[in-house]
Amino acid sequence: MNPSSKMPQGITTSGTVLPGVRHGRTVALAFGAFALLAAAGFAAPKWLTFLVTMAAGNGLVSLGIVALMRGGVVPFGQGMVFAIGGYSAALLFNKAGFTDAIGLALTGGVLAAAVAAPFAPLLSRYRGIFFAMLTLALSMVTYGLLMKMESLGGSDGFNLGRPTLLGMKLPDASTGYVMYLVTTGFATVMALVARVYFDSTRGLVTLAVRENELRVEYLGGSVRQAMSINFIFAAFCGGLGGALVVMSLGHVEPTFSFWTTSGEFVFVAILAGWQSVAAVFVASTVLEVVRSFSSAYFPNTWQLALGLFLLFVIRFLPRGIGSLWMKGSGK
Amino acid sequence: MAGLITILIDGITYASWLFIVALGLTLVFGVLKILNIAHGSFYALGAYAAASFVGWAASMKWAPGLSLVAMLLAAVAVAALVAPLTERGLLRFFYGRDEVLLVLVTYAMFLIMEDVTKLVWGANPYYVSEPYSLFGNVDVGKQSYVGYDFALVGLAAVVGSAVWWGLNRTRIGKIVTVVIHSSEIAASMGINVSRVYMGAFAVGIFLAAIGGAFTAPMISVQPGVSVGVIIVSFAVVIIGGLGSIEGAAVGALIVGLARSIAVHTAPVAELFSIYIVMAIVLMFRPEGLFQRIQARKI
Amino acid sequence: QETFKVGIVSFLSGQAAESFGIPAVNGAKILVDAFNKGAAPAPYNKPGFGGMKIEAVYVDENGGATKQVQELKNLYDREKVDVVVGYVSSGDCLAVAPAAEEMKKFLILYDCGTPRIFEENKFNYVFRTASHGAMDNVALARYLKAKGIKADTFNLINQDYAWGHDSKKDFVWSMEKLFPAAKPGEDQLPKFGAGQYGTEISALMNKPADITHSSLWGGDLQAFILQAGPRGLFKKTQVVLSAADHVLPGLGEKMPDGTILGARGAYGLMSPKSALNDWWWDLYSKAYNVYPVQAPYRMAQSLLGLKLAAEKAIAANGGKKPSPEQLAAALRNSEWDSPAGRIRMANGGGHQAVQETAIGKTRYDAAKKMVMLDDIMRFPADCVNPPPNMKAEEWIKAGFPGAKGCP
Amino acid sequence: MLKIEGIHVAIQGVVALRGLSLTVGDGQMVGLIGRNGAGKTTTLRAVMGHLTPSQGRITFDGQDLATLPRHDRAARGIGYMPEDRGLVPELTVEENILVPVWVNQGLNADERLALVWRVLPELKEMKDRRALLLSGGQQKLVALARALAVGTRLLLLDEPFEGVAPALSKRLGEVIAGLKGTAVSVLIAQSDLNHSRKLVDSEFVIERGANVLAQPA
Amino acid sequence: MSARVMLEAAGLEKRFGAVVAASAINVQITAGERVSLIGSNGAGKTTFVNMITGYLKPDSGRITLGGRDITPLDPRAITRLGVARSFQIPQLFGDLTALDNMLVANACHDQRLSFFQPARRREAIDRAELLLERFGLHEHRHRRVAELPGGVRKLLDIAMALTTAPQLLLLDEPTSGVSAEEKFPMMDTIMAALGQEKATTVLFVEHDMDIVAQHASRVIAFYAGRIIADDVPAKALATDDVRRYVTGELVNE
Ligand SMILES: Nc1ncnc2c1ncn2[C@@H]1O[C@H](COP(=O)(O)OP(=O)(O)OP(=O)(O)O)[C@@H](O)[C@H]1O
Ligand SMILES: Nc1ncnc2c1ncn2[C@@H]1O[C@H](COP(=O)(O)OP(=O)(O)OP(=O)(O)O)[C@@H](O)[C@H]1O
Ligand SMILES: [Mg+2]
Ligand SMILES: [Mg+2]
Repeated sequence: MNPSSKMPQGITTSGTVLPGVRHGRTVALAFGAFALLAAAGFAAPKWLTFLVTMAAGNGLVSLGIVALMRGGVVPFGQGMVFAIGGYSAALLFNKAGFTDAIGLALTGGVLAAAVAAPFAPLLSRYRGIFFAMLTLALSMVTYGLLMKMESLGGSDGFNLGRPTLLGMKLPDASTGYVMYLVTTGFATVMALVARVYFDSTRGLVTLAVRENELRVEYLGGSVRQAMSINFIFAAFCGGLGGALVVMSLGHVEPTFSFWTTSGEFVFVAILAGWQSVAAVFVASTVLEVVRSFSSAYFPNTWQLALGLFLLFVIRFLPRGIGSLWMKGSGK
Repeated sequence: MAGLITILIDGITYASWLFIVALGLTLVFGVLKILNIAHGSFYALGAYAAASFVGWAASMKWAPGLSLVAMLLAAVAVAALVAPLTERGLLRFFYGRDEVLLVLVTYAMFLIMEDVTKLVWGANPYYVSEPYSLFGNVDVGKQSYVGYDFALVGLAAVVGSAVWWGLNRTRIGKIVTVVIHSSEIAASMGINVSRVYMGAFAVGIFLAAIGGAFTAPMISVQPGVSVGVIIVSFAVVIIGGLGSIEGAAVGALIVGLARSIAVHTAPVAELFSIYIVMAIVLMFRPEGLFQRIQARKI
Repeated sequence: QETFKVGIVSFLSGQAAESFGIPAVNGAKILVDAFNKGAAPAPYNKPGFGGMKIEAVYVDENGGATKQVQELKNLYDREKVDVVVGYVSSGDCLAVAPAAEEMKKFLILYDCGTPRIFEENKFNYVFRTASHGAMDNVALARYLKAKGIKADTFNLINQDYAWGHDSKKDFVWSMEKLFPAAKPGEDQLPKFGAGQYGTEISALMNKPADITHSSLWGGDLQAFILQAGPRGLFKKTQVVLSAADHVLPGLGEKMPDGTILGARGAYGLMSPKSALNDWWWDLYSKAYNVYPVQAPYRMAQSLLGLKLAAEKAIAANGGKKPSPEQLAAALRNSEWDSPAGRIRMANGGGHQAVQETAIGKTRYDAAKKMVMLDDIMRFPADCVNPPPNMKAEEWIKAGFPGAKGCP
Repeated sequence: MLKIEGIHVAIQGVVALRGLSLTVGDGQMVGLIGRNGAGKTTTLRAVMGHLTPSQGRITFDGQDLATLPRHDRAARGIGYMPEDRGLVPELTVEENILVPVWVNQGLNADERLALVWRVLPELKEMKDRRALLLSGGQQKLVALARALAVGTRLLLLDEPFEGVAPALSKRLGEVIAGLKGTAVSVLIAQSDLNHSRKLVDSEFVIERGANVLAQPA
Repeated sequence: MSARVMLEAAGLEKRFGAVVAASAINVQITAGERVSLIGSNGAGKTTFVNMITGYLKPDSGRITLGGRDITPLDPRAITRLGVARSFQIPQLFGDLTALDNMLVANACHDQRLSFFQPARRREAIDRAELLLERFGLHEHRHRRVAELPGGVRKLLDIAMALTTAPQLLLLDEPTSGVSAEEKFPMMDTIMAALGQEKATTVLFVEHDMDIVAQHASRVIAFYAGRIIADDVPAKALATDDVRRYVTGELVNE
């Protein structure tokens, strides 16, 4: 008798996927989620759509961090790519007169990835806290440079106007909603891309790298290649997020690249956990909501409130918010 | 020539307080595997406590020289009070978790302490400037230095050697080494692991606090003093190699000198000097200058 | 009864809390209280805003521009405030102004210093009720000139961010015009929040100059004074500080005598004598046991201006709460008396205030146990602010055309 | 002297022991035999306090061990040789052996060291080498020596012969056999009966975390 | 069988400080051989394996694989040339399930990784499960390997090494940590699994002389970094040096 037939059916097939089938389901899920978001955003008050827009933009950066976290490293300098995305979109807008929201977002992502690419092979040698700190150093150098660039407004940064969409000017009243759609749309697409990537053979190898690099090398896999690719992917996500945030915010400044900004992205990534991509955006939104309400209701002690909240989450959801619904993988 | 001496003196005096603070950071990381963002908050606590203690000492009519003792006491008090509270009350629930997760725990601690110090001491500035004039001035060429700055260099040397000696030359040091390696093995050997954690954490806090206490005379103690020191002391321990005392010393000197060279020769570069040094060092030594011995894996 | 809701944003934590944020908020609290009681002197003596009770919501400015934009939207949209008064940081001002404009909501910037806001943009709903930073350094240079202080060489130490850079440039350009022969020497740029200035002080002492200029503020300034004082820097060179009045009450005898400083307006010890100022001075001193320095003054002048504008708009709206447009129309180009003198919304298309300022020289008065300011010289608004049609930079570089009433 | 009564232990939700019982009498040498994953290591770690039983009791000299902090076992004379050796790589061989002696008052360092060098003379030559430089088998010897240094009453040896070359495993066998008749009791966890059969007074065979049978050898 | 030399180590030297871990090591391995490496603890067996697989670089000497100099290559490059190894201490992906561990091995073996193709797809799983079953690991396949008992992990480690279908396989103490009654079946399993891949050359480090006698066609004995015997098992195990230093049958004087 075939031993596998002795196993309960659920176990044999859990975690196994047939090609195409799962992807189809994921795509459908993503579309459903986006449709829901679009409808909800239409009905929600402006402050909430703006909050979610920001959360989605920031969440993109954290999504990139999650990709790196799956490989066992955490960048403490994603503010750098966030700033690169933001500044390039803003500059393109102001200096070149290119105003299309989607085009600007993509440019932000691509440029950030292009800037990150030469560093990728170098950074792929680093692990643990040293990776974190080297990325931090890079982002702080970027921060310093931006502070010095008086043509870019120095530490005060500068503003940009309202983007257009596919050649259309956006009316006052609906700009917020349109940017909300664009941002959550990009977030959905990137979440989808990330899901497919994480589930791919390459994605699995990334997980293996986190667990035991030596063995991956001894199986013939390239650790440095895996790390480099993740780094570039994360940079793209970060740049995309930066560009989207800047368009909604209408303003860009060097603090985008400051270590506390990077720290918050990491925080969201940890809060989310590395298993679920949707969790990243949920976590990002939760953080914004908590921060916004605590700063409204405890103006003098909002940091205390936020700190307690963070401790609470880390204590009781050590594997992140995603672990609430992703029970399957890992322990 | 005179310029060179100035650069050296400035670099070394800057390095001295930085070393004391970074030493605590590296020690806590070495033993508890926690890269403590809240270290800056303990530094601030030390400064606030020093303000309170020195003020109290003055009101008790202590001799001015004793204000140094008051500052020392302040640091001891912070360590004795805060270490049990944070280590027993908070950190021990997170031992063994991922390094990065622990960084976030300490980030949360940092946020909380920011507001707590504000609630305790208010937002008004405190000054502890009496001790600053205790050692008079020292003239070197065109420059007049405050003797206190040199006293700090002495303090750094004393504190650094004491900690180094304690860890490398005493039984306690060996015991700490065992705990660093594995708490399970340590407990099996009969070592009271929580006591070692507690002790190391208390010493770490003490070092941060004493750094803050002895810097207090040169600054105005007020909200926000914690933020500035965090990143610089991080840079120091990363350059030196995490968990290494020698590393913290060399790292502090490198940072101090790099900064001093930048300020004297190219002030515009001061903002990045530290990060550039850090990036360069990591480029050639991916784990800092003094790397930890790795156990054989295969 | 209808209430008038005001969102007040300033630093309640972080490095700017002690020097600017909290004193300003403290000032706002007693002033709102006095307004609601109808206790302010005429013409500010109507209770609340035209009879409507003022309800203030306070928000911490700490946390970066992104957060500020978000909180601004929350204030308008969720908390339903009628106006927002706030922002110390220039970066925050630049970021929130377009957001308020886009939402068509009324916003008053009460403190931030960058001239760029109304020089680079045109806003309908955004106002700044204080002069921008150019005034401070123009006044400093003019003071040196007027007092005939030797200034053949000058050193600079300013924080490495926009405020420091702008202040430094304004001062250097002003010196170029007023002291064409003066040569700049050291140009130190410590980072914001550095705390330790030993190295910078050595550099400044290595190349001593007649004048040492600084726009440091808050904890950074205090640390710099505490460290530079004992090393004799203040004896070797005439130190001039563009925004330093707020450290005087705290530093006391540790503030070296003979330091020339400004307050970014005629504030605190340099405020002009007037009934309104006496009332305000007493109100604040009684409440907080310390006299008001620049931050609460600047908050007060914005709330006073807002009060008159609101009342004018309420009247125009038939006693009902006015729309943001009506509020804006009332404040635009208006003028009012503040404890620091007359505020005129003369620049930036009626959205940017100009005001007078003053510079003085420190002297510790052992009997009163406080630092006094001597040799105070006042500069009318038109002497130290650019005319409406000119950007600050152009104006200074062109040699202050149209400056009027300079002492 | 050591008495385990029906303990249940779960590691991160995985039940590893279900009702295991065993006794080690004074001066006895006892084998704990089981295949891979039977729960041998888990049993020893539970005795050392690294895992807490959800049910059952472990007593040592009549004292319930659950009430004691982890580090108290060594003070009571229990020496433990973990499966993976657990040496401290930065310390020398001698320091590895001595640290537990230092922290436990009542042990005389010279005496214990002399005992170790007598029983395992080959270690004396490498006493100043750092533990990280030793090969796997050499580390086994040091781990045994370290357990001996504190184990005045009871030694818990987890797979002492594993990965040891025949010549050395013979030595180890001799050393362990040499403990017979002394006051020290020994509990050896082994999957391999070959080495221990001759040594032990009694053995407990376990499978999937529970006793299969207990028999005097 | 053609006497093709597949692996040659010539004049390998390796020191760690004062410790000589390899000295004048000269070995030629012919394709298809089953070589057992024996020796006392610390003799240099693992060091030898580490040098062959590129983890350690010899201080001097040369290693060639099928005539090609592999001395300067890193482990990955050498693996890609068809060399696989298992480890004395199993090197696994602790947080992943046994099946996922095998899937990683599978994936790494593919020359090109895909961003799109799901890792857990049917044919990959089938392939992995086949091998798991051959090693008797089937029942453990959905457990996190960190939770698995030592012996099982050892087997999994070897199974992963085999996934890459190597022409040269180095096993470092495959049976240590495996319970006694399973040692022989396990070696049989491994050898049987190998039999299916045609003519894999195997080097295995082993302390159990019975296993050596049964499974090796040749024995290389190490002592203090040197080779003290290199012959067919019966002869090698009978030499004085081996009996003194390895099996301990002759007592050291
Ligand atoms: N860290 C862990 N997490 C979860 N389960 C574990 C862990 N360690 C061990 N187990 C489980 O506990 C059971 C007993 O393991 P244990 O290590 O005690 O066996 P053992 O008898 O010592 O085996 P071996 O001879 O392989 O060392 C096993 O089924 C194992 O899966
Ligand atoms: N990375 C290293 N650093 C320092 N010394 C080492 C290192 N690797 C091995 N050695 C030393 O080299 C010698 C040979 O070690 P090796 O691991 O090759 O022995 P082995 O024959 O595999 O022994 P065992 O059977 O115990 O595993 C030992 O003395 C060991 O201490
Ligand atoms: Mg075991
Ligand atoms: Mg070996």
